[in-house]
Amino acid sequence: MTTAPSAPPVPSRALAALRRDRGFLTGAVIAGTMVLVAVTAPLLAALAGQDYTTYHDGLLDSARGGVPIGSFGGISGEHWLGVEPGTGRDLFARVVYGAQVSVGVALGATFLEVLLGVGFGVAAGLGGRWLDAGLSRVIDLVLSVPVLVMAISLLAIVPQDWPRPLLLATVIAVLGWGGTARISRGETLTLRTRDYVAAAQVAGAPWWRVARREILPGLTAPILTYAALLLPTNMVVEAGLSFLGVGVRPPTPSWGQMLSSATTWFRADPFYVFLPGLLLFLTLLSFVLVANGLRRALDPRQREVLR
Amino acid sequence: MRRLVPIVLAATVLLAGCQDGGGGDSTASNAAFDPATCQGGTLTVLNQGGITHLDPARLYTSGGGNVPSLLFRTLTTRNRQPGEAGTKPAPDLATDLGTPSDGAKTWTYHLRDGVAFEDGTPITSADVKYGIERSFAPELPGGAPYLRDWLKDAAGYQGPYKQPDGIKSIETPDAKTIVFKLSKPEGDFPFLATATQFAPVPKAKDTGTEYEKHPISSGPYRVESYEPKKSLVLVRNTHWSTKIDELRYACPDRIEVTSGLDSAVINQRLVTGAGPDAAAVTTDAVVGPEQLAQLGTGSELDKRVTRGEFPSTTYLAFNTKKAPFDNPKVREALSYAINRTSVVNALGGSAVVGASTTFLPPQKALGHQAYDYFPAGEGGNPEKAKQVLAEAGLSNLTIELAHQNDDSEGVGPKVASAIQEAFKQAGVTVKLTAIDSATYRDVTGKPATQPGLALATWGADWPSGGPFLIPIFDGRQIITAGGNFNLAQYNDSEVNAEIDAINALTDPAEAAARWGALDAKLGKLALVLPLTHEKDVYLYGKNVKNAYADGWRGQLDLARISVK
Amino acid sequence: MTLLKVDDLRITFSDKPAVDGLSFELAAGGSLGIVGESGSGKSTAALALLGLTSGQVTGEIAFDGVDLLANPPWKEIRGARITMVFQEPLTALSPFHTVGDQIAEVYRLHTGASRRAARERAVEVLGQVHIPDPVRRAAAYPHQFSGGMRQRALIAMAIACRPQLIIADEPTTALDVTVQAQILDLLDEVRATTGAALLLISHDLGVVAGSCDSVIVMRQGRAVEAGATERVLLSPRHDYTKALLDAVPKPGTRKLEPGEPLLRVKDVRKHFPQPRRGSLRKPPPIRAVDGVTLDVHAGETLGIVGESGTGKTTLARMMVGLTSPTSGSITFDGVDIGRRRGRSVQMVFQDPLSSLNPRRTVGESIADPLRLRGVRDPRAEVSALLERVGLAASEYDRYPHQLSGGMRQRVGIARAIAPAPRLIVCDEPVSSLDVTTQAQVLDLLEELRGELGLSLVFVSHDLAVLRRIADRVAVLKDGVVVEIGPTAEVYEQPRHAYTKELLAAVPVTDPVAARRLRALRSTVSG
Amino acid sequence: MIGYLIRRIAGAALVLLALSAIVYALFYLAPSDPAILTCGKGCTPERLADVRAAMGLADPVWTQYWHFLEGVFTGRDYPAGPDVRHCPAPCLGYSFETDQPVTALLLDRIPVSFSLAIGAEVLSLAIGVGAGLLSGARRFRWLDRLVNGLVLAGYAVPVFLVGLLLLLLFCVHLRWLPFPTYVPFTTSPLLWAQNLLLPWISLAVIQTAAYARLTRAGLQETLAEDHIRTARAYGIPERRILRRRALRGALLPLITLTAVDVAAIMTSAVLTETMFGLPGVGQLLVGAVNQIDLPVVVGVTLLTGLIIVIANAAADFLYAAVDPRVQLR
Repeated sequence: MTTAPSAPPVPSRALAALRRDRGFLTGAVIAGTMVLVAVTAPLLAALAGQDYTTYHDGLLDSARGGVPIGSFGGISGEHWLGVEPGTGRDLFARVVYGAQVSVGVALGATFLEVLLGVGFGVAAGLGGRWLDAGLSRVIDLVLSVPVLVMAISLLAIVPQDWPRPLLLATVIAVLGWGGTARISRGETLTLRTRDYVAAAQVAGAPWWRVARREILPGLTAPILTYAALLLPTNMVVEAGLSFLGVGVRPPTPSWGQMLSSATTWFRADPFYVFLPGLLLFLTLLSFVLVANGLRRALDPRQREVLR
Repeated sequence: MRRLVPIVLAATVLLAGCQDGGGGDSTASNAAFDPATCQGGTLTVLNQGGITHLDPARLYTSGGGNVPSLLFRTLTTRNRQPGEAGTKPAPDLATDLGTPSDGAKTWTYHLRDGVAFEDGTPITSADVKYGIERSFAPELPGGAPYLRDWLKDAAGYQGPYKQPDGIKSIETPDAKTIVFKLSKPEGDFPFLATATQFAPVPKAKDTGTEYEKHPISSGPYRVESYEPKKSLVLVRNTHWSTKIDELRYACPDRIEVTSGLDSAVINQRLVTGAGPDAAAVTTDAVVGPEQLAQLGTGSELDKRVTRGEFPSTTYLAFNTKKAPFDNPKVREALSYAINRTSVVNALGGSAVVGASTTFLPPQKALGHQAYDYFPAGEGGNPEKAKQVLAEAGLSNLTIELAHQNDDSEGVGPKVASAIQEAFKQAGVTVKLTAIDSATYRDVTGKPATQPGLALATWGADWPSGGPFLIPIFDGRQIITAGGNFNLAQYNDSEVNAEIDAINALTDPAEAAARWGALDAKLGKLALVLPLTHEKDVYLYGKNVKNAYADGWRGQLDLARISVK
Repeated sequence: MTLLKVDDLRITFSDKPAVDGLSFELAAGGSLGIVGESGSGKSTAALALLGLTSGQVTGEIAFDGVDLLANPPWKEIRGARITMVFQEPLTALSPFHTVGDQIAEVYRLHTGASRRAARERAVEVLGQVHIPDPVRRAAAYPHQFSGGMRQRALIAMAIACRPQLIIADEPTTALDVTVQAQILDLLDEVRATTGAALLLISHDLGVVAGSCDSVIVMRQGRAVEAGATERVLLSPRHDYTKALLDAVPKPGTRKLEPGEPLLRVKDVRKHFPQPRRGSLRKPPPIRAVDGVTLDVHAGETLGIVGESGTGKTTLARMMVGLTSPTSGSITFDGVDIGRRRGRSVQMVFQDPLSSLNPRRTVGESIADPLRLRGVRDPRAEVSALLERVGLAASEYDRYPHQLSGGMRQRVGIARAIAPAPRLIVCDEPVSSLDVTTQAQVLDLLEELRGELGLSLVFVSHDLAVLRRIADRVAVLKDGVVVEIGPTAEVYEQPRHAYTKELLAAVPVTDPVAARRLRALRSTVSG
Repeated sequence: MIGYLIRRIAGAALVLLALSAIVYALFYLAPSDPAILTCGKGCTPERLADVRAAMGLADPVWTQYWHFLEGVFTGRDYPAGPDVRHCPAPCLGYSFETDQPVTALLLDRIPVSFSLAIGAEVLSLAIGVGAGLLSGARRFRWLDRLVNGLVLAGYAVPVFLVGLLLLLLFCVHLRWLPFPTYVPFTTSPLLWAQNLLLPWISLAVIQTAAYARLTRAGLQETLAEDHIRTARAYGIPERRILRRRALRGALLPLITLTAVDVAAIMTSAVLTETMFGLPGVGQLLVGAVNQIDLPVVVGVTLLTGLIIVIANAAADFLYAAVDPRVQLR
């Protein structure tokens, strides 16, 4: 993971490389759009003249279990992506708001994970033998926690009225910062052996200055790379949790939750599976592309796939 | 994707009663059926929720349950007929429905001759008494609560393990006779006697919590292997014969129950009917949109479906002790505003639920009387609601609606959001508060913690108005310590008196009429807001014969179908 | 008769010439040295002889009558008739197979001998290269060998098939002086015993001097001078050769006038606890520095010499307070060094690249110590410093990787003098530089010392360098100072055996002296 | 070596202890009360108290936790109607819901999750490594691209999405395969495989690509190393170099990964198992969580934790076994 000593500063070379990377660019565009969609969800919904809560019983065939009337899940002028079976709520609105949850939670979780991970990692790396030993144990513990298993248990027992998306992000982060911490620690340990750290110390720089000026810049590349891959991973986790029914609370829509309810409709209304599935796939793919590009640009030495 | 249904509900949801003589549907495959020659073959049962405890003391069933009643014979049992006839109890181990005396406060039963356990030892009245006593033991919780308050001073009884000398109010003068002494008149006792708590348990074979591993059978089958919530295999009990039991046909030689399956998968398998699935049925997986899409289209599937109804109502419970629901105007307004169509859709569409304006489900046995005092029509009447609120001087009202955090019991987020949306039309803002399904009844059942407005569902343990209305409207049933079902916390001496009066009646028909009248009377007060009643549509395999929904529970009765 | 004839060899990588018209001959059993600084194309040429270069090759290479450019039967040549000894002994051997197996594999491949025979041969050649207990060692993995032994193993592999030509590409660069001497001797011996010709490639004139009959001096892919070793090294004709020879450090001429002790090191020890392996018992700690006492006087340059693992770096780091001693005291002006951090004592590091933060401009790196001393806008000062160390002020905004090794080291020095220290500890400041650059940097340090009245502690493995720059020298071995005294004394009449061994091992450019030393070595090392 | 083992085991034990403690704490901070569930409909307060006592929920948390630990190490006795039943160590208690010993429940489910993991692993290794080697040895360009593409896709498809689509295709539309229901290997290997095929594929999709990429990268890196150059210089034929030297280096990182992945699958199989209705550990957990079935939840968490710990240890040992340079310390 270490960046070659001959590695030039991150910005200049990396940007150049990224500009040439077609995969990255496509990914970036899609990802960007998704984020934009997430941010402007209310606007878009308003634009479509729909919201994600209003029921349209008229558009459903109640006798047949409430499948949308008409082909492709009842696509029409006012319902651009049709309506949700069983409720008749506008799918376009739900999908864009779903993006808000998926993207938002993933971003939030990743941010927290990096915060925690780097914090602990650097502390362990710079701290003395005992601090390091202690923190390393903690990191080991976190790493040996079965994330999904714990997440399910946790989410099932916390009071239902807590702000769900925030909660999701926190839980995912609290269970998932181990990797980041381990990497940060390793990096810090190698970086602190570099002579320029010694030089700074000889010049009389206090530890926090060393950390800020000499260590953290060295961490940016590997951490950025890692975080970029954490993002889609977290998104999958969120979707999975919603899929298992411990995710966001209705009527708030989420792609994972749509997919799970879709399982009962896949024959009667295939379009309902197809839609969130495709979106989730596209978004994830785009994020992975971005991450991949970043990795190639930031540390060419490290080839192996991050898990 | 929460598949596990809490025990309580396992009882209520599994049950179903029949309205339109489900037998009609099955005539096609039924033609060649003859109870005398139906024996043979293996029946496969595909279920979502499995049996958690195969112990007669812990099972909460109505009419003896479906699978359980293949193992456990009770004093009385359901009459295993389609339609109206099926809603009546019939003698099982006992020679008759019981002899009431002392104004229905004492019930006497005599065991029929020749009945024996799977090991051949004859069944005595002492075995029945012991079985009931076991159900009082804290180590074996979960069973129906009625006996605890019906039997004379038995409430404090701790079960035979702690108090071996047993319950005084059950007497067994001889090996064939058993007498129950009640604290107040109970005309419905023959109905209650169908519960599995009335199944005999040989004291010698009782191993406490281990007993469920191999309960001693008194029915046509015995347990070959049993894994809780996973699988149960039943084989013939050689000490049982049609000579000592006319109600059960027991056609299949072997019955294999598989649980923990997804309802979509179950129905898909029944439709496909590959291999053993051809001789398969389900007792708890109501058809989903997948199949509904094909039903009624004249497809082959139409011949393989039973339609029944189990008396159960999903409703909004007002806490009339809490503002703003202490104000009848508010309750009426909401009753106008409700959009039952979206609720119906949320619960799976008009094929599997019906809109209800009455608390009693539309079934004769319950004495149902139609009424609709606050007509909301198909999609609700927000205008009228607004108007009523305005009269009451209330505008932009904000209320909280408590519901379960999953939909397995039909009182979850789906329905809640549908209601939230409907009330929004009437200018009422609804905040949803999801409560973990595991503790939902705890929270709502304690007046101290009970929310102002809560989604609730109520199913009768036997097809009679009593168990449907008493726990909900009898003021003396308000249990402040928890486990309360009178969520309206309505206490009216007049109503209480009427309840006692009806309870004393031993003629079901007469009682039914008066229950209906009582319901219609209470309806005016808008103490509850009825939403829907359950309809049950079940598929069954190609080779299944004599499949019809029995009148009591609305499912095909495993004791009567054949796969030969 | 000639074994190898190279004529007008040109190798180009995407039409950038690496070797540009190289011609030479090598007689059977003869020995030829190719000398040049990094990038002179010497290694490329060597690889070309085995057809292992990916570049465009033209010209002629005739080996024992075979044209090596008209894809010859490589199978019979590679590893059989021409063998190669590589620079990095660790990575040059497969980590997954035992040394014996690797040698045996090669032997079997070319001779088709039986497994047993091959194993025996492997043991035999290992013995031949003086690996103790060859039978057991043959079953060991490369990582279980020391650097020197690995190189011996590689040589054993090289002679296994009794080749006609052995190519040694920088065979001793990664090794300590004494080991280097041993390996060179071994190559010499091998050549004598097996009668194989030797093509020795090195950046160090001293290395070739003792081992080769004739020498080629290469520069930018061309042979600037060639001839018999004596002639080339004693009376060079080409300026570049002269330059190279001058660059080789000469004994210093400064007179030493000792000032009062500035830095006092009193019985200092540093022990590193070893990680538990296997058993639960704690293994004894590594005694990196084990009781060193010495003074650094004002205005003097103290040289500390020692081979790798003698604890000289640890000592240096303790002198600037980077690591605190396990026991003993280090005082500067009577004040404990730990409390003087950041003032009056500075350090210059070995690898100028790793000592500069790759993500910050060199200017920033130099400015740091100034900022720490409260200078608001150090830019002006930094520019001055840059110019002082012979760099353009405009270098301020460039990043380390954009500079050459020499320039980087100058930056390192600039940073060291920035806080106006009184003592600078230099840890191997020139060992990663080419000879010519080395010389320039040494000059710079000399000037600065005089000008700023600095004292220097100069840690190095290179006796020649120290002889040139140091007033006094301390010889370090296993964390202990075995000998300390004025440079001249130590070099002329060494007292300690180890010092003698070291001195004997120093490669000298005078071929005659080189031979004398080799003789001497055989006596020293018994 | 022994020392290493001891320290390793001690560390693992510590981690598991912490895990169980955390889970315990969490579930007692939770507002829900398992007793009410067990007690059932129409449960009076007195009876509730009795039930709670019978379930051992009356004691304070730490006492309960202590009893739990006792059970794990020494086993413990439970009151059960007339007689007491002894639960031998390692005893994880009895499920609140089904009254079965948790250990039995787990043992009953492990085969399912294990079959799931192993199958998927074998599948993805076989395909992944194969493809990786081919593309790494620069045999086919197009394969290179394909692998690259698949890796990205692999990251982007959540298991349950693949699963859903596979179900749709093979079980609903084509009807080539039955709806997966677990058949023990011992009953019928064929049916076992047939039923698990879809779950395997849906899990493998992600890993195959990753492995392919990892293998290729490893191969290319090793081929660039010095000792390969040496081998060439000594005239050892390419194929032999590839077989005897490069492969070893290339597959090293995979070893560690595989062990860890098996654990990862087993512990994250919740989704797959729910998706395909396989009665594995994951499904057990989901159910238990809904029922506040504490003993089971603790049991599953510990089991999964244990698996991960073991896997990591296994990985290290394997690595040390394959690479002579590595020493366990």
